[in-house]
Amino acid sequence: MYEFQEQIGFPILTVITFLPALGGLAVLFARGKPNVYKGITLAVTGVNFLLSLVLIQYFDRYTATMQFVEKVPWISSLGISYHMAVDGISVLLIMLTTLLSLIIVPASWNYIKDRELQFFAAFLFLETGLIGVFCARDLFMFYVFWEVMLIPMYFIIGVWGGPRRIYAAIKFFLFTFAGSLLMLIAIVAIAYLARSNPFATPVFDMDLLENATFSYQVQVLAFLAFFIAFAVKVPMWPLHTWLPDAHVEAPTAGSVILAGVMLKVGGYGMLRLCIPLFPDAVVAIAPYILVLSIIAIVYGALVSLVQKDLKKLVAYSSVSHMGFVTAGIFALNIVGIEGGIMVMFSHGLLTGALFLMVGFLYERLHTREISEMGGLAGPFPVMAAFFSFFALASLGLPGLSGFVGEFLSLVGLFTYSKPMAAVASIGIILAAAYLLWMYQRVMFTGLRDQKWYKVPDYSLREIVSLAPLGILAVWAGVYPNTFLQLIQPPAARLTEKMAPYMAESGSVVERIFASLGGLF
Amino acid sequence: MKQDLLAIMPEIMLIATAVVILLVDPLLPVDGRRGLSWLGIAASVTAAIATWQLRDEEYSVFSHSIAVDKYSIFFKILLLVVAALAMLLSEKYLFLKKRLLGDYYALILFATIGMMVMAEAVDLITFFVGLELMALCSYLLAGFFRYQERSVEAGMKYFLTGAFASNFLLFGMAILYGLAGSTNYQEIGDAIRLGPVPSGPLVIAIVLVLAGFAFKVGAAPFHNWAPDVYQGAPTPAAAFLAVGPKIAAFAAILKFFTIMLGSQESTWVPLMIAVAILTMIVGATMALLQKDLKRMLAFSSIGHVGYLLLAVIATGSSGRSIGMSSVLFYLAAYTFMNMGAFGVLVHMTNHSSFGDTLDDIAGAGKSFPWAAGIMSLFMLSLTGVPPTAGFLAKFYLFSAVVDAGYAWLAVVGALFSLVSAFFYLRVIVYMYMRSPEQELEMSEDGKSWDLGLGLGIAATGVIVLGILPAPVVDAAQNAVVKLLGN
Amino acid sequence: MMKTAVLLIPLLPLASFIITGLFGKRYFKEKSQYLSVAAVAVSWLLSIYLIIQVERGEELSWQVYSWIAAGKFKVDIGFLVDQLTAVMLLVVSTVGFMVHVYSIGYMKGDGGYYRFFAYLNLFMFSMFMLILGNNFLMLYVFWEAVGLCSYLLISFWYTKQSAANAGTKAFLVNRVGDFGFGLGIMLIFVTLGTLSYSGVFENAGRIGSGTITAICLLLFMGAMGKSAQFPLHVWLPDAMEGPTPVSSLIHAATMVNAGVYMVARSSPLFHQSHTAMFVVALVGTFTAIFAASIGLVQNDIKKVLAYSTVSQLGYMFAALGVGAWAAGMFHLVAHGFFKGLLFLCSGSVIHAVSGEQDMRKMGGLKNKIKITYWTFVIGALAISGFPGLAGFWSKDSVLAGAFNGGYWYFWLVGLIAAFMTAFYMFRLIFMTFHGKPRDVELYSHAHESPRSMTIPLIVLAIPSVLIGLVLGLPPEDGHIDRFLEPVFEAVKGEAHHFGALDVGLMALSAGIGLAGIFLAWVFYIKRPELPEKAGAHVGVLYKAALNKYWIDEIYFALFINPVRALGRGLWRWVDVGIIDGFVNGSARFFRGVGMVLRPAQSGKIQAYMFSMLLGLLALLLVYLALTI
Amino acid sequence: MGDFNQFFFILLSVVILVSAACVVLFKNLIYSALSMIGSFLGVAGIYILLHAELVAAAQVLIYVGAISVLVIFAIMLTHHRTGDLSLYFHKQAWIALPVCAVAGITLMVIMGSAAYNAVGEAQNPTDENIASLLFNEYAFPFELVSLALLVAMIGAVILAKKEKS
Amino acid sequence: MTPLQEYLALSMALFFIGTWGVVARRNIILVVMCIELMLNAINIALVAFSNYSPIGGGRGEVFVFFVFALAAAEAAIGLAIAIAMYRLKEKLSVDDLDEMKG
Repeated sequence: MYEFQEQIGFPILTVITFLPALGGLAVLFARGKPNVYKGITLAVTGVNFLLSLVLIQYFDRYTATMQFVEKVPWISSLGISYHMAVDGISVLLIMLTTLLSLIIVPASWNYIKDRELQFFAAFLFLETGLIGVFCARDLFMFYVFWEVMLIPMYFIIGVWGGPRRIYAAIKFFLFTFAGSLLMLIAIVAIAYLARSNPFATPVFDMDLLENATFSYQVQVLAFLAFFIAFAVKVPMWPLHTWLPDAHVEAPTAGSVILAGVMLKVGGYGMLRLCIPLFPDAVVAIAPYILVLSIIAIVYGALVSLVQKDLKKLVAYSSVSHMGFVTAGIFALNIVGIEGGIMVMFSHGLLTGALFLMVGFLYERLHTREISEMGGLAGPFPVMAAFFSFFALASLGLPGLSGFVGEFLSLVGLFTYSKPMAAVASIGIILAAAYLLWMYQRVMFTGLRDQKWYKVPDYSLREIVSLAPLGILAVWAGVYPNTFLQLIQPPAARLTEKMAPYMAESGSVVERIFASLGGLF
Repeated sequence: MKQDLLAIMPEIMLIATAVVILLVDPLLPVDGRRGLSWLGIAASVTAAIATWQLRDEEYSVFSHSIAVDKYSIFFKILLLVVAALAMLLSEKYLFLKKRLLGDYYALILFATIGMMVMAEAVDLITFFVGLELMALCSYLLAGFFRYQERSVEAGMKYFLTGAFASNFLLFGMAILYGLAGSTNYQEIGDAIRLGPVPSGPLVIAIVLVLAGFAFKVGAAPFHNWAPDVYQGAPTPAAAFLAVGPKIAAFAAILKFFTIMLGSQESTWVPLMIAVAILTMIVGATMALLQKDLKRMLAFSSIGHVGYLLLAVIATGSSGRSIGMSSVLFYLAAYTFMNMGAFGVLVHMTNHSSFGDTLDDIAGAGKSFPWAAGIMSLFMLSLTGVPPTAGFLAKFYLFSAVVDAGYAWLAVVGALFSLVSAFFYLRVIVYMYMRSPEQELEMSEDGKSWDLGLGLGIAATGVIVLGILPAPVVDAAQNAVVKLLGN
Repeated sequence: MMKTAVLLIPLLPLASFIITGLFGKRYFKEKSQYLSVAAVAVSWLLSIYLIIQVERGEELSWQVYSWIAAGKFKVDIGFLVDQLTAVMLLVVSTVGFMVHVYSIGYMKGDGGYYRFFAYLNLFMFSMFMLILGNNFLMLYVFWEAVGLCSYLLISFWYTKQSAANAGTKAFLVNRVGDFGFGLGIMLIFVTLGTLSYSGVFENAGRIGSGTITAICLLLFMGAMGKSAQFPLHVWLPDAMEGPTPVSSLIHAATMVNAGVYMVARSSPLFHQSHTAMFVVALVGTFTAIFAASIGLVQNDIKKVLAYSTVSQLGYMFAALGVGAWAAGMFHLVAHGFFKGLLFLCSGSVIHAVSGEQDMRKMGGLKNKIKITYWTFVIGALAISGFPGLAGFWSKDSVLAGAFNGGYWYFWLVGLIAAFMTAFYMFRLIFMTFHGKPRDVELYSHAHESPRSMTIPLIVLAIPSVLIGLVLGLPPEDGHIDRFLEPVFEAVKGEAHHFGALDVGLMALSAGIGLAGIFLAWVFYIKRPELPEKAGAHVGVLYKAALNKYWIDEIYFALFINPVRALGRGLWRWVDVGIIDGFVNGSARFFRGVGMVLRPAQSGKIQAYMFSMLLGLLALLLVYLALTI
Repeated sequence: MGDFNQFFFILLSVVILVSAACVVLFKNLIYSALSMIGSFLGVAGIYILLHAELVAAAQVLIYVGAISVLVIFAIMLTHHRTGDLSLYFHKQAWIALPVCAVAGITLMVIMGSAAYNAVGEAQNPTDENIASLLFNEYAFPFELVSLALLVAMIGAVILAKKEKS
Repeated sequence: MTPLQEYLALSMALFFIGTWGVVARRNIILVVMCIELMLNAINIALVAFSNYSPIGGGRGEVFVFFVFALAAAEAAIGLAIAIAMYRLKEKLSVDDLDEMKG
């Protein structure tokens, strides 16, 4: 029952997960000392980032088995254990999380005026939730972390957000919570169905669940429950409408984490749970999901095109980009899956950066209305340079990170279905359209007001916040193998798992309808 | 005889303390009465320890009218915790409202005894006496502030509906007795199982018993009293009334519907499903409309009763132990989060213009940071968000429901949890995301050590049950083993 | 050594880009050109070295590192240097170098001086990588990268609304082409499992006929975008908003040729699909005449040249499409030089008249700016197919290829287009340099450009004159044909012997060119009132050509506005209306249920008791309902 | 004997039910209270028919002697012998009447027609029997009842005692 | 000998008369009285069962004694509430206390 993999000498996953929470507690006790709690936050996120680098360093990237295993019984009478372990996908996303968390600290240094202390504490708790999701190997733990990250984000949007923050926060919470509750029931159901006999304790351990087999009806229903929970987070069309509201109202740092990491947990969940646990159902339902993904890609882009609010535009672009994630993943081949993960990673970097920049812009202009901007490249050349860099990377310019993921995921999709890939590719055209048009309206053409020349351009603090993201974006574009290597073994494992099921996908609608009565 | 007395030692302690309080109270000046709560708390704690000492043996005492086993010990300790928390919350409130009487604590202790008897009874008569003892005390606690119209209204409403519903329950028990010729649960259960029993009267008995219990726990359509009573009753009393009687009633429900009526599940399970669904609908949708926090909490507790009934239903399905133990755990979690939530309202009463409404807590996040923080904790726990007790309770409960084959009921439950999230979150929204219309003022005697301790215990309970629930889960599982042993 | 050269050629401009880009604003300022020009100069020398090596028969195929490896999808960063590459290198490095030099003078005093050079360097890097890459994905990557540079440089003067629009437009139209290109690459990968040139071409024979047509057409879609073929040509004329050196380098001599390069590179694929080949030829020919007809009536000096470019690119595609691969490449090289020259000349003119581009305001400039005038005339003669000059040989080999391939209709259309070309080029010359100055103000201030600008004109005029002789003689078996033979060996048509008929054709095309020049002389020197009359005579056609056949307007009406309307509709109706409506509606629904239940909570205690009674009876009824 | 028993049963039933109906229907509370006493006495008679004399005695003592007196005291204390005519019945009374009638008759039929397997000759538990049950088997609840009565006392005090304030 | 069934029928009838009274009359004292009528109905059933039960003999009667005691306590508290209410509002109609609702 106890298990500890002696890979690095100390339980690094536990440390990396709970260090921020401890920091958060420490912050709460530093009332009235801004420098102390900001310092703590910076130190904790910094250390965590370094730890994630250590993790990658010691990580064996040539195997698909879970590493850094830590396993201790937790609620043993319910079959729940404290079980943490990571594979390449987790490691990559943990690194992204710690990086973005670190970047946010300087970015919010002077941004939050009210109840700053709680803000930083909320952030640290949020980081714990996020990392926990990526580490958990026990379904129960997964769910706990999944929900834990919800609360701080709810507060971040609701307390430090814009004028419609309450609506946005509640919408965010209820959308996510609705999905989670379905997932909770599915978790319980499969945990109890996976028992060897009716008197055994339920099975929450993912390792064991992956070897369990479920009847087709159970698979379909449980898959849908899990999938809806993840689809809300991703967010997939038509479950996406919380996202624009949440982003527009959230403070910059909130948007960055929300777009940068939180959306990724959706994709991560699909990879970690939907596919390995319910291979039969995945094969059957994948076509529908792909259709939804493609709708998301095109739809998000079209809606983005006509947005008037800069942040909303970026938010809708996330819907479009994340469509590539699900499209890649549910193409169910290794290229697509790796592409999907790369899109997640790169979207985390790029959209994070875009939101940061929108925030920086807002701090200067006190508006996000595109119609009130124009010609800003004049007074803010450095900003314009960064803006163009990240906008171009985001529209999938080759050589930068966005391209690799999108292209791989399209190749994967193309392998699955050519017409689908063709339609999805329209999204790439539209991405260029909305991003360039946005860039043009913001940065080009005549300056509205000469007073902006008196406002300073990016400070060193802001450049330092953005630079790592830019560097990684170039890195992932020029030498993506660094990251692809990490995710190749797990992706291969997933496709191997799928392989036996790929052949026997029959008339899907029929099977789904036939199975609906089964569970009840 | 010695064994008998040993087994009821906790009750004896409470009775003795209550009597002491009653005797001492008139002799003390008003200020001196502030310590009386501590007497009651000490008694509760001691009684809880005494109860814990009994855990290793099975006592079936007083000619099998009560059974002191792991099951009743679980409930009794829980009830004593409720009592202690209620007393911790009360002292300051009574002081502020200038009605600091020892009788109040005596009533809480007597009610606790009644509830403990309800939990440990294995005999209809004993149960009924316990029930009435609890009920009488509750009526008085609700109407304790006799100079406040609302309190009297609450007392009146609680009394009339309570007595009315007790009659249902009593009639049902009378018929059960008549059909079986015994008042002992086990014998009644055997008689019904072995039969033959006339089905008409049996069904009437089941319906009457169900209706009576539904009233006691506040399940729809027998719930209407609850919001009015909680709103009108003194806030700490409301906390006590919202939790204690429910725990005791569920303790009895589980015994009634497994030991006695376990063989009749095809009769009562559909009825209870109907009640449970209606209860969840009423609880969630009505709470959405409330502006008064105590009413909101009342409807919320109605909603929680709906979930609990789901677990009872799960128990019915071939008597699965998980259904039963999930009820136990849920009640434990519910205790802390609900009492905590009411406790925060007590705390807010410091603020002179506080009227228990949502508007009154606007901006509490700034003016009462700690209170608002733990209020959020309780609200999240009531919503069922990890890592709180409420989540684990809901998780455990849904496990039971799904395991019993009622996945669709779990989905319905989840739907209403979602709806309920809306009004729980609204509390947080008001506290943190809105600014108050007027600045809050603290009254002179704002600080209260008892209250702080009470809230601290509740908050700790919510967190500990959420993070390290294993001991309580195990206790709940062990508690039900014996009950379902046959 | 070759490897080093291959590495340095692109990396020097890249390094220069990074350094200039990062530090130019603060440190280099007015001296930004030194590093950039030096880097490109070295690249140019190395290119020449490389060409010589290839000439000697050396080739290079080099995998540098594994770029993307995801499952079966493995793509390397690698270089391929062969004859085709060498030909491209020649044009790109030479024109690139010249344009860099030219820019020193042209851009002097501009606020974004450093930025301009940085972008140019970035472009050089991308373009070098594009032609040096050894697989389709690299081609695609740098295809987009040059597109980016084009975007950045078109909207270089970003404060101008029209420049900003043009940049965005260029990128978007290219993206539409890339849409096809990308899908084509995916289809290649899915079919063959590899993307390297060698791998693909070796296995090209295994591809089914339907698939290969699909691949070719998809690839060609990309080429249409980049090389501005109808109907994706719309961006190139607008791209003239960029500084003139950019127009010269990117939008005339190099980047727009990438499409031609791509089709030539993929010749083993195209060769297998007659349909695709025919489509290429058809699109090319049509574009040639279509753009030429627009060029006839444009008044903006750069717009005329832009449409001319589109038209000439059409020629190249026509050549490729009819199987005259080497001819296409020959025309590419020749065109690269003389069109680069023409643009630089036009830049010089614009520089002389302080930024004015409308020919109707010029006239009589030939005395004021002599060097510019003469080099311009050389360029114009070259493009018009004046016998002996570069354009004559290359254009003739294209036409001959079409004729000999049996595509007499393409030949005929090409001939007409050649006539138009000659006409509008000399219309331009006559309007700009001859006659009386129409705007005295402009005229009086006109002045010859600085030496940094005139030297490149002279340098480029040389190949415009000579390169046809060097490369193109004897016709159909010239140096370039022999040089490119290894590349196009597999796709070569039947051997054709140069005969009397060919001489006749050559004479015909020479005559046509001269006729065009003559007609222009008649219209604009001899009888200047004629154009108006003629225009009135064919009113509709004239108007249509002047308005570029309203293609932009059609696109707006057909695509852009509907797409925006669709986006707005989806947002307002689907997102806010339906989805959020459903969400908010369900919240309202539950409140509504509460409102329905609320009367039961009347506060009247006896009502509560009555409802308890009813509840009790309802339970009995439920039981009865369930049992009966 | 049987017929005699039956006769008294019917007589007592009529008394009980009619006086119970009077309790509800009388406008004057005092009349209602008196009807209630009549009903209680009828119930006591039923107990005698059932050979439960001890219960009958207790019925008379507690219900007639204590509770009824308490009720009458309360009526006196509140000086509220008659209410406002319009407030005499609740407006739902006339909906409740058929409901109660139908439900009552249905349940009467069900309860009155079921075959109880335990039915035999009427037993007559002796008073010793009852006493021993009360003080042995039910000793614990018996003790608890005292608490209930204590609570009632406390309740009366805290609710009804006149305080100087 | 009157059969058990008839006693039970009587009990039911009395129970529902009491029930009707509880929901029909507005005076709190009368409501308390009707509740007592309902309890009497239950007592009749208990005693009848007790007498006709061969095995559980006497328990019903014991039960009734408990009901007596508790009924008395209940009545006392009910009337105390009535008095408190009267003192506060000068009214006895239960409908008059409906401040809390909705």
